[in-house]
Amino acid sequence: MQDFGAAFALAFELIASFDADLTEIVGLSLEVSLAATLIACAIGMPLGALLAIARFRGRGAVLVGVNALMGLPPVVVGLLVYLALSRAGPLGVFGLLYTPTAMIIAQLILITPIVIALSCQALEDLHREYAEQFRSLCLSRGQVVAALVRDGRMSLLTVGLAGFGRAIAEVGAVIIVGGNIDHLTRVMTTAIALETSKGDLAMALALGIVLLAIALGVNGLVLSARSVTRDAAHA
Amino acid sequence: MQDFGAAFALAFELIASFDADLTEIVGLSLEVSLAATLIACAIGMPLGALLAIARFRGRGAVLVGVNALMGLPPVVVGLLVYLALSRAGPLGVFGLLYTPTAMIIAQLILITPIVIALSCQALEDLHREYAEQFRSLCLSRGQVVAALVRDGRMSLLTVGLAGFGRAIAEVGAVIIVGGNIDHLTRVMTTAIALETSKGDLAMALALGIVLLAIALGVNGLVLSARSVTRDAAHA
Amino acid sequence: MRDHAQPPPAWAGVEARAGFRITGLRLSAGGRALIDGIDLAVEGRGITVVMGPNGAGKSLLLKLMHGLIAPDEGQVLWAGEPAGEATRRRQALVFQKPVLLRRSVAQNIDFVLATRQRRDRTRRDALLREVGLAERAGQPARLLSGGEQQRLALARALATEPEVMFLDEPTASLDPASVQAIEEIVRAVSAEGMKIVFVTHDAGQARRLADDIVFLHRGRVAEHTPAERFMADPVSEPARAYLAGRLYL
Amino acid sequence: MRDHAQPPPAWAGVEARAGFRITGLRLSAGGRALIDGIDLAVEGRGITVVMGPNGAGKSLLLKLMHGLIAPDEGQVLWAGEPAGEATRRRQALVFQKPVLLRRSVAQNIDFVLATRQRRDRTRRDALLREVGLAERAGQPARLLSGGEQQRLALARALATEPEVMFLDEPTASLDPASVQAIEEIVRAVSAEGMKIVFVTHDAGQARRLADDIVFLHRGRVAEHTPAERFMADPVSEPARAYLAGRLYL
Amino acid sequence: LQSTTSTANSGLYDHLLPGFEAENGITVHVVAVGTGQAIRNARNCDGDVLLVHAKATEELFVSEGYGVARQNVMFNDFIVVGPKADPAGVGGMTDAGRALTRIAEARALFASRGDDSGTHQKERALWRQTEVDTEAASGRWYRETGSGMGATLNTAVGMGAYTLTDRATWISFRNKGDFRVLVEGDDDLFNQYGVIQVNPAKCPSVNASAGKAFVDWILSPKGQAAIAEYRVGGEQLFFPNAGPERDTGS
Ligand SMILES: Nc1ncnc2c1ncn2[C@@H]1O[C@H](COP(=O)(O)OP(=O)(O)OP(=O)(O)O)[C@@H](O)[C@H]1O
Ligand SMILES: Nc1ncnc2c1ncn2[C@@H]1O[C@H](COP(=O)(O)OP(=O)(O)OP(=O)(O)O)[C@@H](O)[C@H]1O
Ligand SMILES: [Mg+2]
Ligand SMILES: [Mg+2]
Repeated sequence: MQDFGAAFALAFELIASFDADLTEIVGLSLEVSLAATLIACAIGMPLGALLAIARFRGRGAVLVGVNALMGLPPVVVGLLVYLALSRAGPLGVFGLLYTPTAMIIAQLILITPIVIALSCQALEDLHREYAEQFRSLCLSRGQVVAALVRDGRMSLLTVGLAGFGRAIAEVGAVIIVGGNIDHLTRVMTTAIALETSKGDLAMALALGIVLLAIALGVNGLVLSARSVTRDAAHA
Repeated sequence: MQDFGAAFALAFELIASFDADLTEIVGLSLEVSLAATLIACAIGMPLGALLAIARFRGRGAVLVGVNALMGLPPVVVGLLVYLALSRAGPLGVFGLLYTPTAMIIAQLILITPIVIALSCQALEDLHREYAEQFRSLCLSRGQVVAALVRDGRMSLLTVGLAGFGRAIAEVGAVIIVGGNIDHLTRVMTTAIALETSKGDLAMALALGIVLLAIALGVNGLVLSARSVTRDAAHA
Repeated sequence: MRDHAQPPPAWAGVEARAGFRITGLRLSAGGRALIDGIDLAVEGRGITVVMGPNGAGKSLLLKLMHGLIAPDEGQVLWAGEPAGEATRRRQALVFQKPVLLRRSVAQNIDFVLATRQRRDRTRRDALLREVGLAERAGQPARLLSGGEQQRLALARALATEPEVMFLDEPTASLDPASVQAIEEIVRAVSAEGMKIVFVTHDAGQARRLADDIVFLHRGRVAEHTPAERFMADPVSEPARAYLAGRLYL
Repeated sequence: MRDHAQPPPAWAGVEARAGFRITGLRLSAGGRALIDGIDLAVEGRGITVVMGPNGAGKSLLLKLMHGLIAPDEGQVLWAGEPAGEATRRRQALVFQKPVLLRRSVAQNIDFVLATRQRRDRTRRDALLREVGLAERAGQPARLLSGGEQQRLALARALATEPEVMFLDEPTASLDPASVQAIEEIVRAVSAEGMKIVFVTHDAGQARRLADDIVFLHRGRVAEHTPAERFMADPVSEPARAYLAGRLYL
Repeated sequence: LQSTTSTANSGLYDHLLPGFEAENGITVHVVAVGTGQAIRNARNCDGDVLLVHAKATEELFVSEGYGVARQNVMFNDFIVVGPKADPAGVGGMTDAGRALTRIAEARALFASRGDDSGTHQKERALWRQTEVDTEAASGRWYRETGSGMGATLNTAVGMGAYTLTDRATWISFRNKGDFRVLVEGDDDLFNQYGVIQVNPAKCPSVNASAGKAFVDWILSPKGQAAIAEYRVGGEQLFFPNAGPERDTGS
């Protein structure tokens, strides 16, 4: 299909020409998704570890809940945030709707459950290995969580990347709370959606290729950082 | 905000009334996403295991690639499948566009990388533990992969659920290749998007609640199945 | 586990308070009685050696005494307190299979020192020297040799300065010299008043270390006697058979 | 690792083809020489016991001979073939720390039998009886006691019917009776022609089993002599010190 | 500015706004969504001005006090587009109603927005003139995409279905495939855009002055001229018709 060729040509053109609008959009995409991912990890990884170690009645239910929330539809999250931030909404006074902050909030809600569920899984084995030793040492939950997150950081990297992937690729939520306003809240995915609705598939694909290039860059950086510190992991 | 109350009321009304249209949509959602998830697991988990055990030049690059593909934007996937399946496209002859099959294909492309990356991470520790023993036994790669997937099945459950969550919540791809055609390819997420664009937020939220209820159901089933076989896991 | 607040039962005599008082202890799994009714009183000082065939329940008994696992029936009292978090905090257990953190040798010591708010380089280095791992300080603990790992685990236990130290076959894979060194350490700390509960299959080692010997068989205490007595002529048939190397589970 | 196809080097004499011929073996990690230049010729039959202090390199040497890890320098030839997949397939190694699958005891045996296309209940049960684990067949292998785990690992190795069996301190945490039983098994299979390379810290055991003894010290072969000679009066100072329990790494 | 997608996608604002912003030093943020959603957002006071094309709903919006007043801004027209093959043979027809009937009789695929947008409301109005029961046909030859104009056009092109679109979107649409304009020129296909300033009385939070400035400007000769100037591929997309009721529609 000619679109493919056109798309690639266009993509490289865009990247090469270092188009101002594009860089602006790319910048915002990274800003929003990285912020959301970092916050989600800061919140979700300790919670995931806690879920991996805690043994309480209803733990099963919580696990099911968290896992189910991985299926939270972006559009719904978008709506909830919209209703909360809309000028008529409870938090309307802050006037956050149609700002990058609103987009970060939406993505945060979207990926935090993913980070929790995956962290819990990633740390379960390590916990099973350490548990008796830690109980013998009478460590507090906080101490156990800290130790697990530290020694399990290599596995947690993948978890973080999964969260980032979900965030950077997501469109349903950000387009509702961001509004895809040019020069203000337009990110890669919303731009792609726009080009698609204009029927400019080549441009949409080109942007998609650029987005993937970005994802590749971020993952490359993170994982190479990982392999460097690998040895220190004392696997 | 009045919408919340309205939404919940409406959601229960919908579920209670066992609305015919709704059940049709719910059915299709489950059909498409479950199919995509199962196929993705069948393909992705062995590949993930293989990636966890294989040591070849460029493995790092492959890992980066797979992890990056977790950030594949649904809209882009939708476009690619659209171009491939559209009447003018290479596979146009099969007339798959705007059929559930097309939606399954799109979701499959979307979640398989996720399943691969997460499976690889989930099985890495187990592999590190078994590796020397298996090398001593001179097991073939196939045998190692089989053993890892079998003994690591508990961790892989979460991986599968993550994939399912992504699939069932996804809208960008299915709306392009499915067309959100009433009675034909309309699923929960596309229906939610529609109600949103109509401005009927209460209905959109209600559908969102129903969708979450479904996700809860599926996760509940899977995880309870897990806890039953837990003992057999010989942790 | 019982409520720590409550006073020790009336019958708990003074000497009982000093040491361990175990009554009607039972634990079963998979329909099998692993600990099959143990009553035992262990002094609060000195070295108690636990012997018995593989699968007799030695490791489980240690975990029960340490309050790591809860019995199905019966209870363990230490210094009049039911075994649990409170007692565990003042004890240390070196597992049969050392559990080492995925960190360097030194960091494994630092970690426990930190949990006791006693982080202290010099103390750490002293401990490593004591078990002959000074040169390995920077190396990933998981890559230590079998014997080195056991020694690290011991050093880590010592770092917590416990009142009771449970040692589960701590010299199983040590070379003769290390065995001697560890035995000296054990004697020394015990002389300073630390209670030692020591599991071994080595009769010679038992003879060298033990004040009293507990012989387990099929989850029961076959006999509990002073060391000399035991070595001279064990009263129980299983113990006699064991020492003669005849007892095969 | 060398290409298996190529013919053994000319100098590889007949007796060399039968057993192991190790030349200029070196392995270092973290800037430390772990195996520091080993030349060794080991007979193709009989029981070779490897001794040496903790950290001497015994386990590493076994892995190198088994072709599990590749040396930085030098090579290992077995029956004229460079150690590698091809030779490994005809050998078995029981690790110092048994690696058991997260399955039942029986399934752990079945697994290796299956990989050798020899799945066979009766044979499996026979093996379990041999190591005294028949009653544990259905139990999760990870929940076995330390000694039981070592015995399961041995049974699993025997299941592959290897021509060479490397045993890394296989009786470290066994009770006396089990030790005797295992030693009998080892003698038996060796009598049937299976080559045994056996690591132990127990001089008595070495005396009972060894045809020849390799003594390692700091990654070097301090001496390699027939057992009687070694026990009577070891030539090397380290060995003498070791047996006297004086050598402390 | 809460706007319908058709105007936004056509690129009109990129043409208009720079002039306005330069003149008044006000930056305009365009939120382009379906008419229904746009009005909904405005009801929540999330917007200062509303520019859509669904007269009835707009007047309701105003009568409920959410808007200050509704005024015509500009118009263009709807067209029926379809594949070159034209299975129903409606090419060149000028009576939209008869064309639709013929499509229905031919059981030829027809893609409907199905999203309550201005275009969809118009389409349903057209069907109402025929005896065709689209409800019953839904899912068979009558395909409700429940999507925006662009998405619906993509779908239509993808499956070779007829569809109703506004000319502006069509002209600036890039994925035309082998599609052509088949039906046009019917008075019924008149497409009126209206502008409404969100009522500060109802929504204290709105930026009344800026909103008013925009409304005044776009209705002013200058604004109207700017609209008339906008062309894509030499074609004029929107025809200014500001003023009270010059609505010559139906
Ligand atoms: N969680 C468990 N579930 C089932 N059986 C168990 C469990 N833990 C231990 N066992 C069994 O209980 C018995 C006693 O275990 P224990 O580890 O106390 O033996 P031991 O006396 O320490 O033996 P060894 O000398 O080999 O260390 C063993 O037969 C073991 O298989
Ligand atoms: N991968 C590795 N990286 C760094 N050092 C290692 C590694 N593996 C082993 N070592 C070191 O090499 C030395 C020899 O290890 P090895 O396991 O062969 O000792 P060993 O003779 O088996 O001792 P033991 O009697 O305690 O089993 C040890 O000091 C160990 O710390
Ligand atoms: Mg034990
Ligand atoms: Mg060793």
